[in-house]
Amino acid sequence: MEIIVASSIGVLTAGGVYMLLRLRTFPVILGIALLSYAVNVFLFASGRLAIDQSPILSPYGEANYTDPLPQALVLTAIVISFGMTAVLVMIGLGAYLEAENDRIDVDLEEANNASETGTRV
Amino acid sequence: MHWIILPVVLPALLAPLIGFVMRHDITLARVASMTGTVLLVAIALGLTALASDGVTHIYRLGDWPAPFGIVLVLDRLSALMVLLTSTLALIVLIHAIATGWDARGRHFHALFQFQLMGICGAFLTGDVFNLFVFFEVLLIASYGLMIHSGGKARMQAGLQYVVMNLAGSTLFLFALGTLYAATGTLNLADLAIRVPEIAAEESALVRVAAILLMIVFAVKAALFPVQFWLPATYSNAPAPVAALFAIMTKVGAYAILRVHTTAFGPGMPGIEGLAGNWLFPAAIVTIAVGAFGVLGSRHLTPLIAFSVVGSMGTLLVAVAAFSPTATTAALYYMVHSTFAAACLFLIADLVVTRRTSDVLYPEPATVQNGLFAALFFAGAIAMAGMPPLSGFLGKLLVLDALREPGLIGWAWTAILVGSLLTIVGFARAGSTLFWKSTALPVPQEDGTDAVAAAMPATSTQVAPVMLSLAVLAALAIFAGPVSNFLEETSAQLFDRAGYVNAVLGPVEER
Amino acid sequence: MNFFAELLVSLALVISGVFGFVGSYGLVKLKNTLQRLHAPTKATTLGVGGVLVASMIFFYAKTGHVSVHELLITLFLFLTAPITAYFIASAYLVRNLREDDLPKNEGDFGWSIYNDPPEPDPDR
Amino acid sequence: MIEYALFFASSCYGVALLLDLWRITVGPSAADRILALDTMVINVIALLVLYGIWRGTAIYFEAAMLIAMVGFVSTVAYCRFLLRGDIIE
Amino acid sequence: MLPRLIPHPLLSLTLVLVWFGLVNTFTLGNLILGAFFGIVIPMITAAYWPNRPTIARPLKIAEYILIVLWDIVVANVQVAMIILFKPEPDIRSQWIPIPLELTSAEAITVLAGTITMTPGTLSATLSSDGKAILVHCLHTDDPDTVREEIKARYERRLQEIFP
Amino acid sequence: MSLGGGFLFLIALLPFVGALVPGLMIRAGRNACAVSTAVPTILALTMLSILAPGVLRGEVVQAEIDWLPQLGLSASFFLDGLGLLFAGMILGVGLLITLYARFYLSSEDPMGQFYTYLLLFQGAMLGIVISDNILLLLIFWELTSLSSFLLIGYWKHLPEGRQGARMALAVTGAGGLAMIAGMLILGNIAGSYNLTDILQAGDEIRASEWYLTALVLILLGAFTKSAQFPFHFWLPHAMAAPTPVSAYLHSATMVKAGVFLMARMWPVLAGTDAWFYIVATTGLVTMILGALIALFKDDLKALLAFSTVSHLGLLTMLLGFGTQAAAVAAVFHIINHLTFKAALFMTAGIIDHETHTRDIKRLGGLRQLMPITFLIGTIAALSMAGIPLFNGFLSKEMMLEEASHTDWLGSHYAVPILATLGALLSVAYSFRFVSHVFLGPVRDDYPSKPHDPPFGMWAAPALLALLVIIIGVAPFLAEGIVTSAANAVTGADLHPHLKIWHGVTPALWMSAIATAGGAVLLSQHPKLDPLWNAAKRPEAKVIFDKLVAAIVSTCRAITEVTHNGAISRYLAIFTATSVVLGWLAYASGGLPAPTRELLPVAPVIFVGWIMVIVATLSIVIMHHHRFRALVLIGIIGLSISAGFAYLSAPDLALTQISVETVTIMLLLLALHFMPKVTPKESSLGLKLRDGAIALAAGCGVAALSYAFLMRDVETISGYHLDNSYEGGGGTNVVNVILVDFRGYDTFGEIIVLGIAGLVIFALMHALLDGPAARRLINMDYSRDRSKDRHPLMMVVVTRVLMPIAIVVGLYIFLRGHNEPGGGFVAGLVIAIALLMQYMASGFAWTQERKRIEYHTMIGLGVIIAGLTGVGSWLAGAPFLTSAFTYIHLPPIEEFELATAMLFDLGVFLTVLGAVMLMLYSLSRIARFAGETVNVEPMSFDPGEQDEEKATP
Ligand code: NA
Ligand code: NA
Repeated sequence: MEIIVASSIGVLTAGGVYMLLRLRTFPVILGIALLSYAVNVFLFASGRLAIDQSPILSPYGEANYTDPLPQALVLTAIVISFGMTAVLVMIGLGAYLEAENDRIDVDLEEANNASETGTRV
Repeated sequence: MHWIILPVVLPALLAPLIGFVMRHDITLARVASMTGTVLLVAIALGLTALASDGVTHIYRLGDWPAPFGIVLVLDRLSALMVLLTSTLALIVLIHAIATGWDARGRHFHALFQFQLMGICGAFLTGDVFNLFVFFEVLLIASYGLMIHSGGKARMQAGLQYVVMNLAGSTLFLFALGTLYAATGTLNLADLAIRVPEIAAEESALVRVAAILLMIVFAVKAALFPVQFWLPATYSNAPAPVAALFAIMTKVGAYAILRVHTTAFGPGMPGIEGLAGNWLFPAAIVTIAVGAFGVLGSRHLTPLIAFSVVGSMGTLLVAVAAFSPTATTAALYYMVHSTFAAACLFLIADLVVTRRTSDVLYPEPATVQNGLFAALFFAGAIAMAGMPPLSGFLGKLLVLDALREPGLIGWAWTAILVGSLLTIVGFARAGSTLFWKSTALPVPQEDGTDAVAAAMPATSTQVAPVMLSLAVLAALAIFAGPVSNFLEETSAQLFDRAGYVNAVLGPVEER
Repeated sequence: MNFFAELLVSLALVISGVFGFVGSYGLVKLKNTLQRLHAPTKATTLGVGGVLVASMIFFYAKTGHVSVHELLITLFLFLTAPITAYFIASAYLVRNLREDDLPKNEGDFGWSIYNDPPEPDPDR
Repeated sequence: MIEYALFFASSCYGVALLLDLWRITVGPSAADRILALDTMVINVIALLVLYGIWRGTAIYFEAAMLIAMVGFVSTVAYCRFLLRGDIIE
Repeated sequence: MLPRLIPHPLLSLTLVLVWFGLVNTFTLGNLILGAFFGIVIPMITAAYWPNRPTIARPLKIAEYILIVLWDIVVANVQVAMIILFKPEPDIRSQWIPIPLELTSAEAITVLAGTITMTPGTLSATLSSDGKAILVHCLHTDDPDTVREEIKARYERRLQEIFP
Repeated sequence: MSLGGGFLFLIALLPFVGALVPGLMIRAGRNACAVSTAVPTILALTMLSILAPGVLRGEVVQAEIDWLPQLGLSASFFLDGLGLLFAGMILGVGLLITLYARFYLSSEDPMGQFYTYLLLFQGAMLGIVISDNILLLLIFWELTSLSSFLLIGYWKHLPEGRQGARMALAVTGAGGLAMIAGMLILGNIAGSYNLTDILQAGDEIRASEWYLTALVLILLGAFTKSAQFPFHFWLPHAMAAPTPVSAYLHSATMVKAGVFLMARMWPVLAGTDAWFYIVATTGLVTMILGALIALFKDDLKALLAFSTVSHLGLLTMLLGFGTQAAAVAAVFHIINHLTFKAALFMTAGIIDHETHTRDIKRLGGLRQLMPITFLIGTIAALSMAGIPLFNGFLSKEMMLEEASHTDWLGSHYAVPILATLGALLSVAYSFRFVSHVFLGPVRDDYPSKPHDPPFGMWAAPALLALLVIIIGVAPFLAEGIVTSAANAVTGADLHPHLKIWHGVTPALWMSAIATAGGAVLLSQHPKLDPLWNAAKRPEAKVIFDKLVAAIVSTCRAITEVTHNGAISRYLAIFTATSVVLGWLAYASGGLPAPTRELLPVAPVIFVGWIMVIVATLSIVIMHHHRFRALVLIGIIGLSISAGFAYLSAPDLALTQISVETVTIMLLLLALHFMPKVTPKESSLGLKLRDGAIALAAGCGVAALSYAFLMRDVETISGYHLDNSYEGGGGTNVVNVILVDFRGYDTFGEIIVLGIAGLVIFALMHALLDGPAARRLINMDYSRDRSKDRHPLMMVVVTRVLMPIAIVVGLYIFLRGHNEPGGGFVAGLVIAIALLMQYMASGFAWTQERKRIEYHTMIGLGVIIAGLTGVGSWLAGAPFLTSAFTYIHLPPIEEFELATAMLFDLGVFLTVLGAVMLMLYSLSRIARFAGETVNVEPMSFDPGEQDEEKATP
């Protein structure tokens, strides 16, 4: 199981990073999404793995429970990354509508020439 | 005894009111926002007074004992940072209102307050995951402020800023996961106990966590090689926001200071020499990057942004020494560079809004050319570290603190040559903007020319600049008492045992 | 748990498994999209249905009191499955077929995907 | 006996998932991919209930129900995107 | 008064049952809570369900449900056979347009749903005036029988339920 | 502190305080302005003269205030002979310049500014000469650079002025920075930054291994300031400044700061070979070079500038000799040079002012037209030439005397000969100044007809000329100050006697040769001049400008190549850095032995694993089809939430799946406006680079997680499990952690969501108010859309489904504290329920039926959560302290009430509000883009049509 989880995290991270390094906004957003999957599972895994030991206290006395703390942390992380992704999506859309293309790299030469009004100092 | 939480709760409750109740009435929002900020300054002063007794004050949220619940920790350092934040915020807010920046888009004041909440929260927390949460709060608020009032360039820069920081936040989570997996705790004080217990030969995980956290903070602090995002962001942000961002880089520096002295401090077998080894050379290069940028910029605001990068380099060179003396210097320089940067961005705003662009190219002299020239000159010498303002003293303190033969060569050369390039860069920019322009004919008052139509700056618009310059001057004049406080601050920072006892209680009670 | 209950549960499970498999197998075997659209209804109806029945019997036999919340899922699936199918079909029709690929409707209006609805009377 | 039945059923659904996966990746039409994903959701629901039976707990029931619900919503959303572009016009 | 308090009695009933399904235990407290939701939620969402479909002869509903369930089981088996054992080329799919007598939106929905849920047939789309339904049949040799069966077996009953 | 000390502070302070005045006084007129400038100077002078007698008796006035003890920087001043001499010069000449400038500046010039700068400079200069703390000295040193920058650039509109100012700042600034380093080293060796302490530590310093470094760095500062070769080139360009500035800064004071510093540090640094060879040689070279260039300059001020360079060289050389006699000579020459050179500058200024030219070639014969000016100029020039009876002669004699017995690398003749040559050249250009400007026939082609200026303008130079003669004939008058200054420099107790006649010494011969030779050389000037001008020489300014330009363009290139706006590259660097550093950190540590067994893997889990991997790879491969990628993302979300459920994290399963759905909704909504395909534009190389980085990152993270998955660690969460029920009143420990143990995190988290809502709303408005709006309107959906906008079936089913979904949401909310669920998931479920309604009948239609204020909902949520936290203050407990109780009112079974649930309600409202506000913003944009609002819930309702028919 550990190998399954670790390798899944690895694959998600690799995919996420690759997409993160693309040149258009949308793939980058996908990359961020993949990365947040990866990091959520990673954070969750930091509490080690357990099967059928949900941290729901059972009314019938003693039972084993998995580490609840990382789960709480992941929940917080999920919510936050949701808010972040939402903002990212909107800003990406905004940048696209303003610039009429969804390139994520800005060509500074272009920008400079646009604002040129004369020779340099 | 609820003082400590106030810097978080006050804006946290005020912001929703502004954003959701007063969102149709800018005047009301301004009054509320201003009142809140003034109150925040007052609270910060109170906290500083409270902290200056040298005791590390603890606030247990939810009344849960550390390390199981989250605790706020108020010591001199956090008090200082909160005070710094609130003062800067007040100055910036006046500018934003006086220039009408706040009315050029929606929800400026709500986001502004949320931003303050996030920053204060980050400075006060004693829990690394909570630090992450408040990083996110201040970041998402900063995204909103960054793209305030929109526009192509700003939106694109904003997008890059968001993406960069999302990557950073992801790394933050990876680091925290590793840290929890390695130590089983999130509380700084608890870490300060557990990390030293980790033997060097079993330290791989905690080492990774430490270095990854360092990188995360380095992104915020604009340290080479993760500083590339800063110039475009700062130079495209609305002026008051850029000025407020002067504190954002300091959040990174603060986090490095706090976490890498308390949790991964010097003298722990597990992470021996990990932080400094990378931080120092990186900081040196950062100085160079900043200086080159200042001299090489074609535009005014990027020039200032690069000077910010350079100042972060100088600051982090001092931090990298991880010694009380150097930290004192670093803190002094931190306070100085925050106001210097803010001051310059605010001046730039006054100037650029009266020009057709911020290209460093002479345009006919605007109204109040002399005044702006004087202000710019003052801001520039502060930033470049020339007397009489605090920059020079800060620079001397840093240079003086780095006496190890190993450091002197690189650090001194970088800092001194860096400030020479910076001086020359600012001189060239200033003489182009304010002197060369006087040689050009003043355009006719036909209203068509933006420059001709430019209104003179009102006293309230100039006030924030004056204020920040006054702070810089005061910082220089009262350098003695100030660095007394800072000396005690860094002493307290390096007293790990004191911190741990304050948070977790004395050893026998644990 | 008595043998009879176990038998029922196992039976239900096996049936469910078979139909679950058939659903996806059809998805692979059948050659055009509309045919494939028929397959998953198996998984939805008898597949999940079987599992839920099994679950109900199992928990009744185990704890002794009736568990009805499985019915909720059934209700849910029965309400949604037709809509899902309808939408997927429409999506396919819009993207891959033209109206004249379809049989003509005897009524005075064409199929809704390709034709605007009749104007509601202005006085309403 | 139930163990075997459970094993059989879950294996069936496991294979089913793989078949769905194949259909999603090869398509060819967008409708096929959506259909396959929807089927996947159904299969996962079944698997969760099976898991609940195996573990003799009802804890996974909410998950199953919620997945059924959001599965429907997202399928409709995908289709509406193909049909109208704007999913909540 | 009552109609405004309980715009859709059947819906309210369903919600109460749903609540019991959720809590999965029958207690007085849950009954009260369920009833509360059963009344309040339809009131809040009433705006989204403006008209009130009239339902005659509730018993017919039970009958209809049973018939459909039975058909589902039977048809499932038939279709499973086709999928598993019929060689691909022999499968002859058909489009079957079915003109409708039903007029109420709810009734049409139920019919279309039934057609889809009973495997082998699939309601693909309606005519733009909602007076005909286009059914896709996985495998049949004479579409007319299918059409007749659907109209006789389901539509007639639905006409009785939703006059 | 003594009265004298108080005076010292005032002397240092007065100019700075006074600097504020002229700017204000200018409104009161030019005279008032000048007077207000003179006042502080006069006051300072009086105080100085009060202190003078004591100092001349050899006392040292001291004053100290702590400033920055941590650094060893204190505001401490001291006044000894050297300080007195320079302070006197600075204040005295300052006063004369103030007077002179009053008449020199034209009415267009902003006089207030000028005097302000002047006083600033005066203050800085004074500070240098009376500082008793080298850090303080550094501060004043840099201040002179800054204020001279302002003074040189005073005529902003003239390019020469701006460039000259920048050049001076760059050169002297660079020197200053080098000096900072040198001084810090010095202080570290001496263990104090106090000058008096350092002066005691001479032997220690000279012995230190850092001595040479410090020496070189400090000399860099001194040489640049005093325009020593090869840093001499900035001075002539600084002459673009108004003549009063040149006279003050570039002859009398600032350029002597370097000399002063060398004199100051003489007891500490001098006396070594390093000192002798560096300083004396530099001085000698500068002296000759400056004089040579001066001889061929046609611009009066340039001539004087280079003569100044030459004389500074002379002074440097004398100090470099390192002998006490030489020091005395240096001190004496400082005074003399001051008098005649300032006078000469003012004369040049007068000529310029009267004839409107400074070009010697256009002058001549002014003797008749401006007799007074002629007289003053001639006296000063002869003194500069070193003609007997003028003070210049005396110090020059002493110089030649010293030179005559100084060996250089073992040679007896090098220094004497070169010194004589220098003197010779200086005679030549001095005579040239007189003859080519004043003598000869009167011309009729002066740009303006000259005549003697008003008294006010020639008063100052006249006074100086008088001094020249007085000292020249009665040198013993200057003995007092020279002695005390010399003693201050050498730290010895000397009693030099300044006499006109020393008898026939080698020096006398040398100066005789110099004078004669000079005269001869001048007679050859007309022949030599063309040759000189023809000769190729490196033009310092050109080199400097080229250098600066090169540096600037290099910096610009570096900056613009590295910060080229390619965030993709920034991110690549960021990721690579993280991977590399992470790996290095990992490799440099070790791992304990594994403590855990691998958990068994059920086959279905394996299937899930395949699903994740295949989906991820497919996304990477076919992400160019954006919609396809979105469908594929669905698989991952599904598998991961199933995985969470399997691995005992039901809460995570619920949250993950619902968040994933809403996220996909947002992505679909955004994709609607964006291109549907990503162009294939990244090169193979780029793909490989990114692939490599991605692979490394993936492997790293996988290895890392595997490393800790196999090893147990003792965590703090046992406490949470133990106290969740008793302390937190909940059995769902995760939820109790969220709303109680770490409720503060959740508080921050919902604020993040609230802000997200705000940001998106604000952004939507920014877009719709900007140019983006136009593009939106022009957006067309010509591609085949279904005409069936709101399918009947969907609408009908939603009518039942949405209420059910709402009930489910409420259920999940209510049970969250004890079973999987909670405010956040509940909020999302309700949001999804509403989404169903929106997708059925459209957002606008739904909104019109029932308007929900999402802003208010968010605000309410945050405030409820916040107030719940604050509420605990009433109980005297910290923020977010929870309370709960079990209520039992028959016949209903017992149930729990907890403040945590109130907090969770805040969470619930915020989440719901935020999501809805996001959807609202997006649909606003869509409607802006031309979507119409439907009046009917469904495309077409046959039933309603029939009712129409039924009721006519
Ligand atoms: Na959460
Ligand atoms: Na929550």
